[in-house]
Amino acid sequence: MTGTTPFAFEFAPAIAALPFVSFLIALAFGDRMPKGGALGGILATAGSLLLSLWVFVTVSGGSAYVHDIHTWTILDAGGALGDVNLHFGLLLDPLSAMMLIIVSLIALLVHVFSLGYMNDEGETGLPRYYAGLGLFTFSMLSFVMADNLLQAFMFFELVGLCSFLLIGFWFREDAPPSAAKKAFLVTRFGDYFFLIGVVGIIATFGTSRFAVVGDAAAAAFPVEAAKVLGVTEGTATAVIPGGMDPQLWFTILGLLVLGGVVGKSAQFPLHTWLPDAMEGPTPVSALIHAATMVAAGVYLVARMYGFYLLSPTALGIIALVGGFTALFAATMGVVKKEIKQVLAYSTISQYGYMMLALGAGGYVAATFHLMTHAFFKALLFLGAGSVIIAMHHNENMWDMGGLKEKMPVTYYTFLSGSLALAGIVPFSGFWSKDEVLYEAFVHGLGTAGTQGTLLLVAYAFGLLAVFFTGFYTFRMVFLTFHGEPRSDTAKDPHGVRWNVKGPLAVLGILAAVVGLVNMVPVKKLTGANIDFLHKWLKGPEALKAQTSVAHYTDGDTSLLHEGAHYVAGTLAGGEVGTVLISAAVSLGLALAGAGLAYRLYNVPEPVEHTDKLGAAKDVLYNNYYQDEFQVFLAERVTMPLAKAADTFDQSVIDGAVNGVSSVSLFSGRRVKRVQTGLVTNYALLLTLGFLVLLVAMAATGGWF
Amino acid sequence: MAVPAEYYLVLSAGLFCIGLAGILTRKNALMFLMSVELMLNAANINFVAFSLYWGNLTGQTFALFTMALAAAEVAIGIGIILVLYRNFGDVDVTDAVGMRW
Amino acid sequence: MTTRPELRDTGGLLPAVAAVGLFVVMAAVFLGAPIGDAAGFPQNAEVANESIGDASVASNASIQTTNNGTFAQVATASGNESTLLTEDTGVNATIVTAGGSAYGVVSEPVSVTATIGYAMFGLSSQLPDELKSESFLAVFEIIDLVLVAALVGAVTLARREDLSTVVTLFTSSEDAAPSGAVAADGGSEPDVSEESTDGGDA
Amino acid sequence: MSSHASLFALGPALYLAATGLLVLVLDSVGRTTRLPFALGSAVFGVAAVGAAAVAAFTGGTLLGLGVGAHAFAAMNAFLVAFLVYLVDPSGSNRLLVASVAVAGAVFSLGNAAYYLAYFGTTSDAQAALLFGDQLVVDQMSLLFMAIAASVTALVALASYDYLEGHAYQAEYYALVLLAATGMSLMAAANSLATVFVAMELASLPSFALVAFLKKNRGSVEAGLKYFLIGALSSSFFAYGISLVYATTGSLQLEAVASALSGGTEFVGMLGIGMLMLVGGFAYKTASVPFHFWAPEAYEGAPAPISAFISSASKAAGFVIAFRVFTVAFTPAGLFASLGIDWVLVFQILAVVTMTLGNFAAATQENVKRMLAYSSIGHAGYVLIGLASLGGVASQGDTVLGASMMHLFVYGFMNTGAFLFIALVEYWGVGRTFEDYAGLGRKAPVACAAMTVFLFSLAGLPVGAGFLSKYVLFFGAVSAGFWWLAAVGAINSALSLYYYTRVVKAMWVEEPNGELELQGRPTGLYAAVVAAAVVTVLLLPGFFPIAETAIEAANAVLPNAGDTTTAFFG
Repeated sequence: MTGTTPFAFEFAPAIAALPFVSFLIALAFGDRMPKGGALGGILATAGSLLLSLWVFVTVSGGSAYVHDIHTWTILDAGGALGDVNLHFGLLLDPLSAMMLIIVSLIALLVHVFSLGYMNDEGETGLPRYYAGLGLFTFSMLSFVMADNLLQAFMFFELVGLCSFLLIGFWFREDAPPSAAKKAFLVTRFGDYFFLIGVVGIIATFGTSRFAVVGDAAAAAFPVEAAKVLGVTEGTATAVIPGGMDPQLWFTILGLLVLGGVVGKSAQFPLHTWLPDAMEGPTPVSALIHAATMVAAGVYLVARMYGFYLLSPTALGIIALVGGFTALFAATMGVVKKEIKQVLAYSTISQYGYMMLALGAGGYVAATFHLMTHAFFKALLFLGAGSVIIAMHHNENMWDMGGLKEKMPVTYYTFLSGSLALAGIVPFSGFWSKDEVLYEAFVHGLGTAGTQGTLLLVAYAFGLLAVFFTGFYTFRMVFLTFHGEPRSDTAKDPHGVRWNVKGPLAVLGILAAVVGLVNMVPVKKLTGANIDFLHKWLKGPEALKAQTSVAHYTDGDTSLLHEGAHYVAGTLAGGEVGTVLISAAVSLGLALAGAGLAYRLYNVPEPVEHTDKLGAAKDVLYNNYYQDEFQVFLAERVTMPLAKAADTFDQSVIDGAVNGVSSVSLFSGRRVKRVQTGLVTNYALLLTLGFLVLLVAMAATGGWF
Repeated sequence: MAVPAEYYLVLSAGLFCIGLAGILTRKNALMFLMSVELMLNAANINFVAFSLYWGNLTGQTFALFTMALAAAEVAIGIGIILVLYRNFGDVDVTDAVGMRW
Repeated sequence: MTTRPELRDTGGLLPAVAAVGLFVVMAAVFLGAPIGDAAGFPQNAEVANESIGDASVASNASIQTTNNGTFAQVATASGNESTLLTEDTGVNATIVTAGGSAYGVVSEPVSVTATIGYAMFGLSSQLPDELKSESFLAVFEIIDLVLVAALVGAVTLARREDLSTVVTLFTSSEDAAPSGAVAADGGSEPDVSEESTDGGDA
Repeated sequence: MSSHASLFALGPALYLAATGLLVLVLDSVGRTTRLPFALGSAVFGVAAVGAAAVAAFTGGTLLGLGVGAHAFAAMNAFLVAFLVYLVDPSGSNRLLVASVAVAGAVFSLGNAAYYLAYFGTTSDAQAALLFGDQLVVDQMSLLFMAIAASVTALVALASYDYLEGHAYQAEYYALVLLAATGMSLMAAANSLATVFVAMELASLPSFALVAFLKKNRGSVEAGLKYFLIGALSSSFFAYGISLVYATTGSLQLEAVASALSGGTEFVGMLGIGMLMLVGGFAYKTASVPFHFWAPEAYEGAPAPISAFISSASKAAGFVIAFRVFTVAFTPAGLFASLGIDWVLVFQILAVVTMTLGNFAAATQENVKRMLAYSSIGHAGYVLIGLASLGGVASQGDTVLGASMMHLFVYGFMNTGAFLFIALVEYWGVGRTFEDYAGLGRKAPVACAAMTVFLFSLAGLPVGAGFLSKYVLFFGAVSAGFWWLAAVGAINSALSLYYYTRVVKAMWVEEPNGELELQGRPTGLYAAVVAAAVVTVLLLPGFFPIAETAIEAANAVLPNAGDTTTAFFG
């Protein structure tokens, strides 16, 4: 780092610390405070938001910040692996600065909304709730700022813990604790791989830093990996086990870390926890799905994107998993009855898009979609929360209808979010989703061989999912807000107050306009330099020398070609033509889906057309029997194996262990009998022991 | 004519083992102390004899200190034997067998 | 008071085996060691050594003692040349030749006792070259502390207290049944009430 | 100290000694009627010192210095005898005496830490050779002086409450401090002469301290056994020294090494001598077959004294073993080729010691005695440091350093565990595992501390015992002795069993009958909690200790490579 540290960065730790303080306060004094600790949380997240904005402004001034708070050296100098230093540090660059704003803003809005959803509804246990929110926000903000993988892992785990606590908030009921356990265990399953990956990366590179500090004084693993592969110049020290091909080893490491991502970001096949997680309070769902836990996985891939870019195989897998998840989840969303269930599957589907973008080399596209999705999905969840308040906590869409007139603020904001989600121009979702698909398309076209084919397949999945997205989104909108009320509560819904409408309004506007920060198609068509996000994430030149950000943002130049071997291709009409075709196809599909929904459900008395799907509906409704399959795996495969192992353990291992311990204790009892208590015997035994040693030594050493 | 050094060694070894035998067979704590003195003095014989053998005074000087140490050891020993006597009514080292195994 | 030599342990042979065995091993080793003649202590130590000329002058040289000291005097054609050997008088001085030169050498008897004293106090500058010793000043000081400790310890242990003072908190041996169980840490066997003051006798 | 060796380098030991004497003086001057006697004997003693000094510096032929020297020592002893005589057994000034003792130990610790920091930060720092090379102050000395001083401080702190209502308080602290002086000097001893007398200085007060509860049969029996085995062992040790002297004509360690550098004709004599030296070390460190005193002495002694001799005294025994065998009898390969394979001896002792200690501990019913046996087991672990020296030479510093690290950590965790026993004895709870049942609910803080100690002793990562044991076994493996590490690991697993029994009793089991704890002994609590805090803090703060220990090992090992070793693979 050169020069003096900008003032804002000195305060950066406070961004995470403030919610932590609110957590402590809510925990300790929450029951004695008005609103059960909500005000503290609101103040803290508002503070975090302000500081994040300050950091954002400072970063846009051209500085980045990598700072070690504490270093713990484990390997001695000159050791076989070089220095291994474990850090606690901060990394503030455009990516994290942007993410900080998203997280703190949504956390703030969720806190405010919770006043309406929790306090006004007379929930008990509010201090626990707000403490959980505070800790959750703290964990996510710390995760975002982590400058190395180990630290990221720790907060990743903490995020998981918080989700467990909050999903299971209503622990006295049956479903929430079970959902919380499921969320915890399924994501933990992925985290095992992640942990192995972290250890592997540290063992390989001696560091798990994301970014280089200063003049390469401390190495960063993506940079080192690039040097090892010869993608960038320089000598690197890395220990590859067993003389393995570095490329293969890095792919393995990347996929191990990806295990954690797949779990947290609810990608196939570890997505099953997420729909169940709807058992948590709705504001928590908004937080989890929009800004924290689920986003953490995608953010992690983006954070260490320089590393993934070195492995075409890993990228291909990411793209395929993402594309498949996008389609897969979208089809399931089509038949759900509960409003939050639809949103849950749409979340899975949308994160699939982000993964698709990352796999297709669209770093900016993925980040862009992460941002827009954060806003419109938070909006949709909060809107759903508002509806649920109105419906006295009945979530079944078939009991709703006609709410449009009763709650206009909710309706119009929800509509804004829905348009964004469906990807209708000019709402934010259109721009980001279009860019995702565009990246996949052009790289699929241009890249030769299996890689290209893989990307095109993933693109096809994603494209198809656009149609389903449009359909289920508007099916939800029409069923909820249009037509005639289908139940008594829908005729006379419960009112909501400012604390619900406020956040909705903010997010509604954001969902509509935030896409304008990165209108790439418009740029391509008109040549206007309006791809602000691209510029922002690329950062100024000075910054590239400081951090390894260069590795991400030079995506369409060096690393994307050298590492991932991606080449952009175009259709017949050149770049402009390709852009137009891509945008037109995706918009057309979205409109087609929405139109179908309009036809089927925007009627006074909608019926469950999904019944016409017959057996397919059952399959979809039961989530392709995913849960059943996993239960089957658990009961029929794992259990017998476990039982066999248990039998083996009980009889053979335990037998051996017990045998050893019995022998130990028995011989222990024997051994201690030597200690007769008679000091003369001690002297004798001592002398004899000495004599035996002496004679043995004399005999072997030839002393005579 | 000087006495060969190995004779001193055998003498000291004998003295050492006599002391050792005393420790191994005597039950009287005072006898125990005396036997320890014998063993320490066996070491002193070596020191003095090899002081002459090597022609330096290190051994002789150290032998003096060993004697002083022996005196200190006896002082503590007598103290412990006194409390032993007060507690067990005897100076028999084989009486104190309250702790074992 | 036990004075009998026998061991309570019935296996009476083992101690003998141990002691005699050790002696046999040690004696065998010692007698097999190739120990040569002792270097011995020097009788005299050289305190001065002055060259007085070629070896040829030795026949003409003699030791002279005046009030000013001891001299080696060489009678030459031009007269007597005197070389001061030492300012002391009444020392043991001789003329020796070695390596083609003649020397006047003064030596004095080495006192082993005095040298031990020097060694004890680490006065290595006082030690004669012929009879070296390691410095024992550190050992001396440590022994000093050892004696202090031994005295403190011995007096502490040996002293008898008046039973009316605080030490009544102790389990008194006079009160305890001679065959009573031993409470190792001052704790008690549960059934012996006198020994019920527990740990640390507090 | 880089160039000028001064007496100040011995500061840690001198502080302890001076405090020990000060405690005695303070205790007597408090009584006005006896003040004249005290002052008189002080003057008398000073005069004796002066006379001896005059004799020393005037050449001394007139006085006959052999006599003068004895007079000097005798006068000094006489002085103290007077002081001791004047001491009132009821000991009124408990707080003063205890505070002075703690302060002295803390000063000593600070001094040692200061010099350690000096060594750590000065690149050209040289070891200070004092008193004609008879004492040496280097990093290893200072590290072990720090161990001795910190254990002494904890023990003195805890003794304040433990000794409530006891006579001879001043003598108690003086003996503890003088023994600690002996241990510090053992750390600095650079000649078999100083090794021997320093060892006696550590031993003799310990004998008296173990028997300190004069009217408690257990304590007296423990003192007797400790003394008898100690006297026998020191005879072995003295005889061993005499044989080494017979072989080499020197006592000073470097001189012994240079005399042996070309081999020796007296292999058998040297072999017996070295084996007897091993015996002396084995006694001091409670290693097989000279360990027999240990279970009884630790069980019978007042619990703070058990802590003291099982931690500090053991560490001191190891430091002289390290010093003697790495400085005088080195390189190990030379002696193996001579036919005196001392590395093999230590390997045998290590395996037998850790196995016997842990196996015997596993079957104990008395917690204090269990800790006593576990302490023997730990001596076995530490012996790995010497037992692995014959292997890969460049790894020697890691494994020897690891032994020092373990002793350092052990100084806190084992002391803490025994001080917890002291606390329990103070409350009058019984001694068996059953008696500890339910203690966790009555005294959660102390029991939490005890849990930390026990798990750290077992090698679980709640305390630094985990890291030191890990480095030790890792070092043994990298030195080529994987089987030593394997035996150690098996024994550690076994040790977890009996340590867990205590934890289980404290936290899980229901108390049988009423469990009432009388009083909150501040000093004992402070000592236990302090030891626990340090044990835990050494886990993140382990690196400086490891670095110091490895540098210390590097300084005494001639063959250790320049490469400091990676001890985390």
